Amino acid sequence: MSLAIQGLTKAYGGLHVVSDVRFEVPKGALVGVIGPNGAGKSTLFSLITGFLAADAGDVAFEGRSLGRASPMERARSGMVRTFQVPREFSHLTVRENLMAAAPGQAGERLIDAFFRFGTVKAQEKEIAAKVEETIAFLRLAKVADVPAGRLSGGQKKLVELGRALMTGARMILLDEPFAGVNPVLIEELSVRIRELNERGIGFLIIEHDLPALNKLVSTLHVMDRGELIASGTPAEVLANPRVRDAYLGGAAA
Amino acid sequence: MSGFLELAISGLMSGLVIGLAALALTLVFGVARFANAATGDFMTIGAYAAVFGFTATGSIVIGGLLGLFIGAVSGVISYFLVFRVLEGRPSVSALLASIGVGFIIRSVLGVIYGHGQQVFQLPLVRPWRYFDVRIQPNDLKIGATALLALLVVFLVLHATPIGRRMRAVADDPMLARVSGIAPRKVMFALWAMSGAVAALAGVLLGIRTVIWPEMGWEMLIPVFAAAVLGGIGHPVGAVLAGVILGVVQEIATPYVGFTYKLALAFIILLVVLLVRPKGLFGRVEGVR
Amino acid sequence: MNITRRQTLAGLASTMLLPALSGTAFAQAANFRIGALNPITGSGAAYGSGMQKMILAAAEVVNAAGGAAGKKLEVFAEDDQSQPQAAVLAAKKLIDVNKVQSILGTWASGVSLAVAPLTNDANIMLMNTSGAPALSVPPANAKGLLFRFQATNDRFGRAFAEVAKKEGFKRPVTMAFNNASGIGNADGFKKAWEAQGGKVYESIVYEPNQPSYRAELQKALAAKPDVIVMGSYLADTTIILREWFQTGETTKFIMPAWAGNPDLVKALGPEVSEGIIAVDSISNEGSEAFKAYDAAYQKAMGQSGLNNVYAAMTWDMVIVLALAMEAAGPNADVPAIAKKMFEVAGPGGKPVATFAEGKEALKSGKIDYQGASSVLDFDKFGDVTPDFSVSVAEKGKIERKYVVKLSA
Amino acid sequence: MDAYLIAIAIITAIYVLMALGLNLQYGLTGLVNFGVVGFFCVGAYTTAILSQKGVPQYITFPLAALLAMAFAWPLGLVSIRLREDYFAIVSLGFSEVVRLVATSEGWLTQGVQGIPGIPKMFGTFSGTTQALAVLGLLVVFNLVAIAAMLRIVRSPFGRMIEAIRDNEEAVKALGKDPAGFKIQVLVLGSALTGLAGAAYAHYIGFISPEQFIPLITFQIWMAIIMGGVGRISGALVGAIILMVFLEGSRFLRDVMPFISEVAMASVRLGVVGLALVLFTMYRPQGLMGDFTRK
Repeated sequence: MSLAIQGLTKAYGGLHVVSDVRFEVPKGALVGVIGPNGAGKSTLFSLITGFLAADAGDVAFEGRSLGRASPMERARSGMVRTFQVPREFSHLTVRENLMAAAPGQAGERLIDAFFRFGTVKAQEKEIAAKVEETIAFLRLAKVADVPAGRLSGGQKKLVELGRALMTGARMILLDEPFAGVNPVLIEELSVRIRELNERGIGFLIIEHDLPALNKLVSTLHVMDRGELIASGTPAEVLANPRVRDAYLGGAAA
Repeated sequence: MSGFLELAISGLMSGLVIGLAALALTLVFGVARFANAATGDFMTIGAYAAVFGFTATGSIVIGGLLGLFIGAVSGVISYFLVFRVLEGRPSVSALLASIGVGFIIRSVLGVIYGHGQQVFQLPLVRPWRYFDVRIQPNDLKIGATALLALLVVFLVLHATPIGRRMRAVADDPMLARVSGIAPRKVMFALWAMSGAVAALAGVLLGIRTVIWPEMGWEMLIPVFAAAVLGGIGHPVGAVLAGVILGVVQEIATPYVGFTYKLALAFIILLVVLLVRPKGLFGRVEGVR
Repeated sequence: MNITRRQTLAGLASTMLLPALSGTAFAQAANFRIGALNPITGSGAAYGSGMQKMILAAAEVVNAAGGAAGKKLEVFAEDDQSQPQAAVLAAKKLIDVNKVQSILGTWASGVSLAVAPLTNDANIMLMNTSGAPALSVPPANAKGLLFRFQATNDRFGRAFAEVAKKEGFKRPVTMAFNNASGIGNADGFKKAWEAQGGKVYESIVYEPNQPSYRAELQKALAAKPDVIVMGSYLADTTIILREWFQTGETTKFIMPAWAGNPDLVKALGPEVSEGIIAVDSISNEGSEAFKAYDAAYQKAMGQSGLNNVYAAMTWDMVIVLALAMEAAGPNADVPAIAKKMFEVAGPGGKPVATFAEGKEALKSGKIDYQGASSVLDFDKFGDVTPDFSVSVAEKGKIERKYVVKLSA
Repeated sequence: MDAYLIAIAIITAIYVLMALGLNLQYGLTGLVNFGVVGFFCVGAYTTAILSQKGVPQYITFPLAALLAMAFAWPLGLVSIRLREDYFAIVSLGFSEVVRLVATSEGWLTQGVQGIPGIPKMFGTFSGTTQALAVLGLLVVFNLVAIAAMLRIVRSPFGRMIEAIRDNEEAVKALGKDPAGFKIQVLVLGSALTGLAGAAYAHYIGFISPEQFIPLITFQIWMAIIMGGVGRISGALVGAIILMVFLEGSRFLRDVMPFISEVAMASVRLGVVGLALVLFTMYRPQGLMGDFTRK
């Protein structure tokens, strides 16, 4: 089991934003979470990745309980998230964005940056090679030297994905990767995600755009008002009347 | 013991002034999301306008209302000329611009009035004594005025449509924009209210002390401290924190040394932030 | 957008050129150049303009009388902003660009202490109105080129003690503004009072710009004083006295006159200010020199010369300087002129009150300039020991009661 | 004439040193340090106090930088994780506490009387030679600082602090702790500021607490805002523009004697305020352009 979510709960002033959510993401799986606005999906993400402290419940990643681990510790353990509104390093180029994400860089220590010039240089070369690979894979070569702040929304999402890949993450949590992205790029992005998944990286994806997600994931969880109301294959879930009621509501009627 | 009580009352008075100014600061912060360093200078403008009105009419009430009005107008003007343009920029930009606005205000006041002091020529009265505690009638009036102002502000915030919109914008600017609350109108009301509240703090401070171009600027650090202590963007917190700061400073400084009064405010702030990084009353903000 | 940058660079270039222009335009060898470095802004702003105008006016008087030692005086005015760093740059400009041969009228002690090394290096005089004791001795006064026209803080404190004794006070406490002058006055008082065998029952030091001074006041009053000796300024004194009145106590106050002045009485009203004792180094008011100064001050500032004791000092600075130049002769350098400063103002000569009179009398022997600010007898440190006036506020007016003389 | 220009150049060089420090902190890392003058004060007092005890300057200068770092480190430890505006207030408060301590602890700092007679740099020389030597030393300091900045900017460390400036949360999401980087930056920038304080103390020759007011902090902020945030050339250009603003008005008086001095001071304040407002509104990237590195 890769990721186990065990009864996560979060409330603001009596209002339960996430209540007792529990499900599991098997190793190398592609899992989606859907739900209407305000269902608590993004909060759930923040709870899993440690950006918010849960009131109750826990998360286990690859069998180890994460308890009150910080976002940084969680990311270092191999589980990396992206954001709903892309958080690119806007003044750095795409290449630098990816370089920055590589873990364990000696040159990030001031002393080494000044005095262990050779070591740092060698390591930079190594990272640069990996970055070129990633850029090629994500088809970002044309914009590699453009400051990330000037990219389109879709390209920024690719940069965020690229950064997550550079960390060597085994599990990537994507927060609405298709939101505000044009259909061609959505298709492109889906293909990349599937390819990565085939290489063994697990994905947990929050999405609004149901059709795109349906084609991508093997398992779908549905949230409504902070609660998990259904789980199963996309076909099963969409057939569930409670889901149709809560999520598709007016559209289905 | 009676000395102790008198100090507490005195601290309460200073605290109300600091709290009102912190309220003005925190109102803007809640909605516009930056710390307005010109808050102190709005206080000064209010005090000068009030002294002008008072000298012209002989009525402190008319003078005070004029101060409030001019404070509100200054707030609105600074919003339209400067801060509206800076919306959506990093909060530090607006903070720096507000420091510049403060400089300009002090410059204008300095040119018009010079650097000498002005005072409210109000009659001073000897205190009443209750059980050996001296109560100063002027304090009661100042305290009552401050409380009345707070009441009005909270009524506006909680019982009027525009106040509800302000709070909605403060809670979630994005959501408020989507749900069609006209931010312009809200911002207009907000800056007017913040300017008026700051001006009132200035008038009360002016009555208790003297008026000079730097008076508000010099108060900025305790005011900032109170706003942060209360949980920035939290109106009730700002006022309570101001009062707490005022009282603790007044009571404790005889023991730690008078020259460390300001340092004490800072240390209280630091300790509280260490324990509660969001301030005494602040909510934890998530990552959107 | 490029225009902005170009314009700024152009502005920069012209600013760099300006000093060159003014440097050449004004450097005329026949004149004796004076730098008027005064606190036009900052904490000394209330006095600075008057001080500067009196330097200009006195220079005019000297020039009208044919100049000193065959030279006209030329004045270059600068604002020291009551701040050491601004003062250092201004002094550098005066010395290096305007080539001044003396700097007159620094007010804040910090400013005088920061400027003194520069004037010493340039071998020129620095005449100040500051109180700090450090200005009397090296390193500040390493070359005997410093002249102080104001009483030191210590002398003020001694005057306070004299007054307290004369008024029959028994239990004094002090309250001091937390800067060199405030603490200097309070400490000077304490030293002098204890030397007389008295005891100071409490010494409070407070920070300025507070919304209230009640805690400080309460601690001072807790010692049950019959008098509070203040080392304070106008704004804080106004607030403290209002708060004091509202406590219902009936203590008396002794304070320096820059705090206890008509503005204070006006701000407090007659009831609160009743009985305040204000002590000031005396302007030499009966003197002819004072009359000349007062007329000039009336003309320049539209109010009585009594309002600005420092302006009388700067007036004297110019006159004494001009007389010393005259006495030293046309070819004397600045240190030689400085030596003559002691002579033309010191005792033992023919008393004179104006430059013209002194110039005339110098032809036939020694003179003793009796200044507008004091009789101006410099001690070996270049300090003066003026007399002190004691004024008391009564029925909304503050008026002089008597004069205290200190032994030098 | 020359000596005056050298004097201005020396003060400018001192400001450039502080602006470089702040540029590292705010321009490159996004750390809103409103306590610059506090570290400046620590540096100045360290060297002044030690010099009085006869410690030679080649020891007191490094110690001034070290002590400034030693103050920055605990401040960073306790407050670096606060939100940026909270940190701004805390650092502002810190600088005021430093000033109050310098005012109140007379046994150490001679309190309000200040410390006079701080020995000059290169005291064996005199006149223009001495001034040029001081300027030369400061230029060397600045060059070394700039070289260090360039090295930092081009290193992975520099990449990471700029990433932190652009988006701190995203850095956390990548498993890297922004706090560690920010503390290092705060400490390093403070070393430059402390050094500037030492140079200031020896140059002015007299320090007192009233010289270390928050206005100095805001002046440095103005310098980097006007020059260009995040640019090393911006710190230099900004400090020069600031000096032109502050000193230029003196010469304005020589050519326009009809403006009264009192009005001039207020006008000067107003012009600086206006410049600050207009720059943040219409040219937030400063004169030298936006965050463009290298």
